[in-house]
Amino acid sequence: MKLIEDMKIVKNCEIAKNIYEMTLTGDNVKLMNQPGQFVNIKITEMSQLILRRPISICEIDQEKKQIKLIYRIKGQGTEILAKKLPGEVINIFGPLGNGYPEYSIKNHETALLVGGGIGVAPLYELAKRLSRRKIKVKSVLGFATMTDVFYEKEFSFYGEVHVATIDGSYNFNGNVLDLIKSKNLQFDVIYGCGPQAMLKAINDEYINLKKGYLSLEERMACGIGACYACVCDKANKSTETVRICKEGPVFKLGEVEI
Amino acid sequence: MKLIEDMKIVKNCEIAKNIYEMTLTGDNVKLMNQPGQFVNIKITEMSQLILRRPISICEIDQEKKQIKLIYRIKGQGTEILAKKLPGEVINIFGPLGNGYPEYSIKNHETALLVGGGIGVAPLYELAKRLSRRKIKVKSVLGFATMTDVFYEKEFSFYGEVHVATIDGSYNFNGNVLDLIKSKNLQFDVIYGCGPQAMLKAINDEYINLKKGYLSLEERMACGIGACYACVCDKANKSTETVRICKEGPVFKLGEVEI
Amino acid sequence: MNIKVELPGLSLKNPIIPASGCFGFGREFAELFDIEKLGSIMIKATTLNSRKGNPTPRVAETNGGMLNAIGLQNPGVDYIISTELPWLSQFNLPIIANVAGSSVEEYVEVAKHLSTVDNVKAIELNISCPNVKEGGIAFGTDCKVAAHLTEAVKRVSCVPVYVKLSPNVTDIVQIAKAVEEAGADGLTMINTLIGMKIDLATGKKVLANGTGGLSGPAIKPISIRMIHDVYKQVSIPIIGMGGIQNTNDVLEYLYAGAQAVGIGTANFVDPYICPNIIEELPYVLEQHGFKDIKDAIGYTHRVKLD
Amino acid sequence: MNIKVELPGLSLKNPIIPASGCFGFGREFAELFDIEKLGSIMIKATTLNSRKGNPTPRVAETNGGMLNAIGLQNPGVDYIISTELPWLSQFNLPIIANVAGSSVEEYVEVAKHLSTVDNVKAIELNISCPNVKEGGIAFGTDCKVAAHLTEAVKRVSCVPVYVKLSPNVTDIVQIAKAVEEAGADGLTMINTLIGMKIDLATGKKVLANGTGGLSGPAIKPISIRMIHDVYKQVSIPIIGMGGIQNTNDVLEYLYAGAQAVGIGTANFVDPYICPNIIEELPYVLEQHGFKDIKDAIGYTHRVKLD
Ligand SMILES: Cc1cc2nc3c(=O)[nH]c(=O)nc-3n(C[C@H](O)[C@H](O)[C@H](O)COP(=O)(O)OP(=O)(O)OC[C@H]3O[C@@H](n4cnc5c(N)ncnc54)[C@H](O)[C@@H]3O)c2cc1C
Ligand SMILES: Cc1cc2nc3c(=O)[nH]c(=O)nc-3n(C[C@H](O)[C@H](O)[C@H](O)COP(=O)(O)OP(=O)(O)OC[C@H]3O[C@@H](n4cnc5c(N)ncnc54)[C@H](O)[C@@H]3O)c2cc1C
Ligand SMILES: Cc1cc2nc3c(=O)[nH]c(=O)nc-3n(C[C@H](O)[C@H](O)[C@H](O)COP(=O)(O)O)c2cc1C
Ligand SMILES: Cc1cc2nc3c(=O)[nH]c(=O)nc-3n(C[C@H](O)[C@H](O)[C@H](O)COP(=O)(O)O)c2cc1C
Ligand code: FES
Ligand code: FES
Repeated sequence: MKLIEDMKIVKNCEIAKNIYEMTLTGDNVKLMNQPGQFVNIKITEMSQLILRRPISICEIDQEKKQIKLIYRIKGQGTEILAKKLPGEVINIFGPLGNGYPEYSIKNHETALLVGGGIGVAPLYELAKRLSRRKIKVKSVLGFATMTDVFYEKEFSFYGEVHVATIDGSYNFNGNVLDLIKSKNLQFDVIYGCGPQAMLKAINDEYINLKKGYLSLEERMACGIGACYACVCDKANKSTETVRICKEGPVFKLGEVEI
Repeated sequence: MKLIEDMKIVKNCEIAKNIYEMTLTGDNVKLMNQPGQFVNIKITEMSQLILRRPISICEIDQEKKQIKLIYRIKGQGTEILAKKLPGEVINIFGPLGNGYPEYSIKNHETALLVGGGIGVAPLYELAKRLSRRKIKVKSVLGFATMTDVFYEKEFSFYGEVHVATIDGSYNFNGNVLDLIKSKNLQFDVIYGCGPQAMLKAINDEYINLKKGYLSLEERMACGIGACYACVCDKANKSTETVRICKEGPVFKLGEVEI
Repeated sequence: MNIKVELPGLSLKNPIIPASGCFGFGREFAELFDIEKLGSIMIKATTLNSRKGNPTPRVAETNGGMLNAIGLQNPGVDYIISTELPWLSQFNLPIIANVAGSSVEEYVEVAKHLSTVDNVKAIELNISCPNVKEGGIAFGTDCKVAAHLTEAVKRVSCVPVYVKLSPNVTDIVQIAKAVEEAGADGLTMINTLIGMKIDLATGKKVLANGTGGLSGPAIKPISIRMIHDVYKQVSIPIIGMGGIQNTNDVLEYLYAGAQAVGIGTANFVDPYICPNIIEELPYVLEQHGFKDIKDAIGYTHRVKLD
Repeated sequence: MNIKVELPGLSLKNPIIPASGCFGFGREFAELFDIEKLGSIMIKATTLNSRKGNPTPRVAETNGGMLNAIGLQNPGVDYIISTELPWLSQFNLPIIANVAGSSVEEYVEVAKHLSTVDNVKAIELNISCPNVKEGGIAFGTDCKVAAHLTEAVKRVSCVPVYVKLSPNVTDIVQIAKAVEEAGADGLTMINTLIGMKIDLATGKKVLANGTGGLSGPAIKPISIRMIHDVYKQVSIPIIGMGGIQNTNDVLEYLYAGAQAVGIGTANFVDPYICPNIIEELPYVLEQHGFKDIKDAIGYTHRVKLD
């Protein structure tokens, strides 16, 4: 079975300002069974956009043979993606990488899911799976401003949700770390995805205190570990690197240099 | 008024094997008023097809604000064109060049229109206009084989039509010149468009005998005379050239080196 | 927003200049829009005598670009001085005259005459045309030859001399420095890269000339790199070109160090591209936080890395 | 249809070879398809000691291509000999080992060791990497330096040596002739062209390294031209690469004179591109009237012009 498929778009709509949710269906969904993995998308045949675009898998529905992606319009690629219509197909390569290890948390423990901006997306399938195991899930979703907020309700199906906005236009005023501290949220394992500064702050804060997993980003070409575009240093070992697309995108807290 | 417009596709369908007829509508139709001119089409935004494609105007309908183009699938550009659907728009630059001078023939004279393959297309508007002036129009349409034949009926509205196929699979067996001679067709002015070999044969045959006009082709870039891609030599003057896109594509018999 | 640019010999109302060979002598585009809007025009390469150029086909399409092998077809310097330049003088437009030749003497002769024409405000020495057998690129790939030619032309020219560099070299910075030292007032870069396309149906080269010059967006990263590197090492101004398709591309060239830009191939894709960019440029500069185009020129060399 | 190709040291079941640096050591693609189908693999550049490569970002997209500045990251020759090559030896696959270095001694040392490994059937001397400060491209832009290095490596290598040429030169034919004379058994061409991209939002260069190597369809016409010209002037075989995206592109390279081809960037676009091309090639050759791949190699040089 090829890891590449023309998947059919079921739905593609704006769920917050410049944030889109796309539902795809195809046979390869059955290969997708881990929260936090990503797919590498050939968005168009136009040769001005030759590289694939990596996008995290947000939700997996084996019964419907569907996955959901959430993406923010950033440049030309995501702009074209946003204009695609249900019924069209797009070429999807994946699942790729290693996601959040589901059994990294014991049944009685509490998980803290911390998403920043578009980084909220890959945590959703994780929330679902953890809560299916009756693990207590707390979610902290951080956004720049009110119009960016998405998936607050969706996460609330699986546990308590806290939303922070940098400009204070919605709920808590500040960043996710401010919120965690100010609300004194208790947890055993932390799972993060978002901007590098946020991941770095989480890493620095909890490296010696908690177990945790962070999902990283880097510009990619192959998406499978062959080109070495997307490396980052292993922590404390300035000569060894990992490939975010292959060994990651999810790494243990303290595992890599952020 | 800009000479460039996103024109809307009204119809686009196959009329013979790999031959398509496309009907377009737009305001710029009112600028199009000469048989034998062409438009330069930006077929797609894909940067692998950066140049426009020159296609002759086949028919002009001022009332409906429509033009018709007929094109053969040749490479990637025309292949993409063939897949366009009614309702889509394409970027059309034109009308460009100088077509067949309508008043190059007197009212009582007989016109012989000679089209080879896709070269039949630009002669159609000419046939219409000449016959509107009650000029006697004879058309000779040459094709490689039966499945290539198109517009026989359409031309017959405006006068007698003769069809030749190289392989003899339909009507006359041979090329257009064979047909003209074999049927001893009489005429005063000859109008040709088609493969270079056909144009050369017509030119050589009638240069000293008849008045006539031939439409030429060459690879183009600008389509307006600025880049000098599409030159051809003036007859008997090896130092002077004309630009097919600007001074042509239609030239007098004997005017240029074919 | 100020988008005026002052360059040796050239007071440009804006930095947008159709590139040589892609705009003829302006006549065809003048039928489409008011060419007086342009910063300048780099007219078609001029040689001493008229030239017929290469056989056709002269152009071929490639991925993200095109090949051309026009071969310097032009009506010769006398005709251009008697007919084309006077026609252009009806517009308030400084003209940059592109000069080509197959010997130093020819370059000198052509430049001398052209530079005396009123509306010719600068000479662009085309030492980089890849499409003629003798001359052209041969002058642009050797430091000494390029410097010698520049000097010779500088001696006779009544207007500033810009040297158009070839990208088909191992070290463009060395050539740039050599012509700067030889007295060049500015650089224009880049000319096309030598390329070839083969027709798979016949096995023949698509261009009658065999090879042609590659232009268009495909070459932009090469040009940006070269301009960036040359900017760091020379102090004469650079007019940048290669693959500009839109206003953002212009900004990238300014950032890399170009003071003005040439637009070539894009004129064939959208004949209204130059006036469109001229209209958009102030807004795009403003969007990026600039108050004057000067602040964008060479910006990449000044921006702090974090 | 025969698509087998015999080259010095290499009996290829087909002419399709993933290009160096674009296929790692084959492990990742082996998870996707049976890599034994390939003609060969050009493994990632190997240096004496392990190298960390450049800071990220290391890749950027351009029109019709991409820039990379990986910077020769690799685990060093010992690890490659002890781990990667033995792993590859499970496949019936001749390996082409890409060798890099920052001194003649380093190249020699690495080549010597690699060439003794059983499944290494040829050395590819990478004298054209634009992404490292010392060495790399410096060896590929000067005839004497390139020839000297080739000679030195030839003296120690137990297998044929192919020299990978840089397109960033004024006259690639001269370099090709120089390394041929120095004993090279074959050429691989081309490596990437040096390019740059600037991020308009920040004004900074997108690549942390500043410049990077341009690959992909954008460069194909340049590569075709260079291979065509070199083919005419040298008699050692050429493995061609640069922008191949499909089977037609392979045919164009064969026509220009390449005996086999490298596929680089296209592996990132479609990870199954190599096996797909291998499957299609016999049909495409047949369509074009060939009975044996040999008849297509250099076809453009033999076809009659009319
Ligand atoms: C493992 C991984 C998972 C991701 N998941 C998501 C997601 O779920 N939703 C989402 O909106 N975005 C996600 N991103 C970021 C997303 O890949 C980029 O926003 C997207 O590629 C931008 O493409 P563009 O053409 O719109 O932007 P452009 O800026 O035009 O892209 C130009 C080039 O830069 C690359 N690029 C630009 N920004 C990034 C970035 N932040 N990370 C990596 N490459 C980049 C593009 O892939 C492309 O090659 C993820 C990135 C990675 C590495
Ligand atoms: C003035 C003029 C009028 C034309 N009118 C018609 C018409 O009415 N109907 C029709 O089917 N065709 C017409 N053609 C030919 C048509 O332009 C080409 O068939 C078409 O451009 C092929 O594009 P492609 O992408 O399908 O083929 P490709 O071969 O992939 O094109 C590659 C490049 O070659 C150029 N090219 C290829 N063939 C020709 C050709 N014969 N003439 C000029 N350029 C070519 C293309 O424009 C393009 O730049 C005309 C050509 C000219 C010059
Ligand atoms: C059809 C064509 C003709 C050209 N003729 C000339 C010329 O006469 N003199 C010259 O210096 N450059 C000539 N060039 C090069 C352009 O001026 C320009 O340097 C090059 O095309 C890169 O810019 P672009 O990518 O915007 O086209 C020509 C380019 C093209 C495409
Ligand atoms: C990400 C990347 C890494 C590369 N690494 C190497 C390398 O290690 N050694 C080498 O000789 N060439 C290297 N190259 C160059 C390719 O082998 C090839 O010559 C070039 O990319 C042109 O082919 P393409 O257009 O098919 O990619 C690399 C290219 C890319 C894109
Ligand atoms: S993207 Fe190629 S190694 Fe990660
Ligand atoms: S296509 Fe440019 S002059 Fe005719």
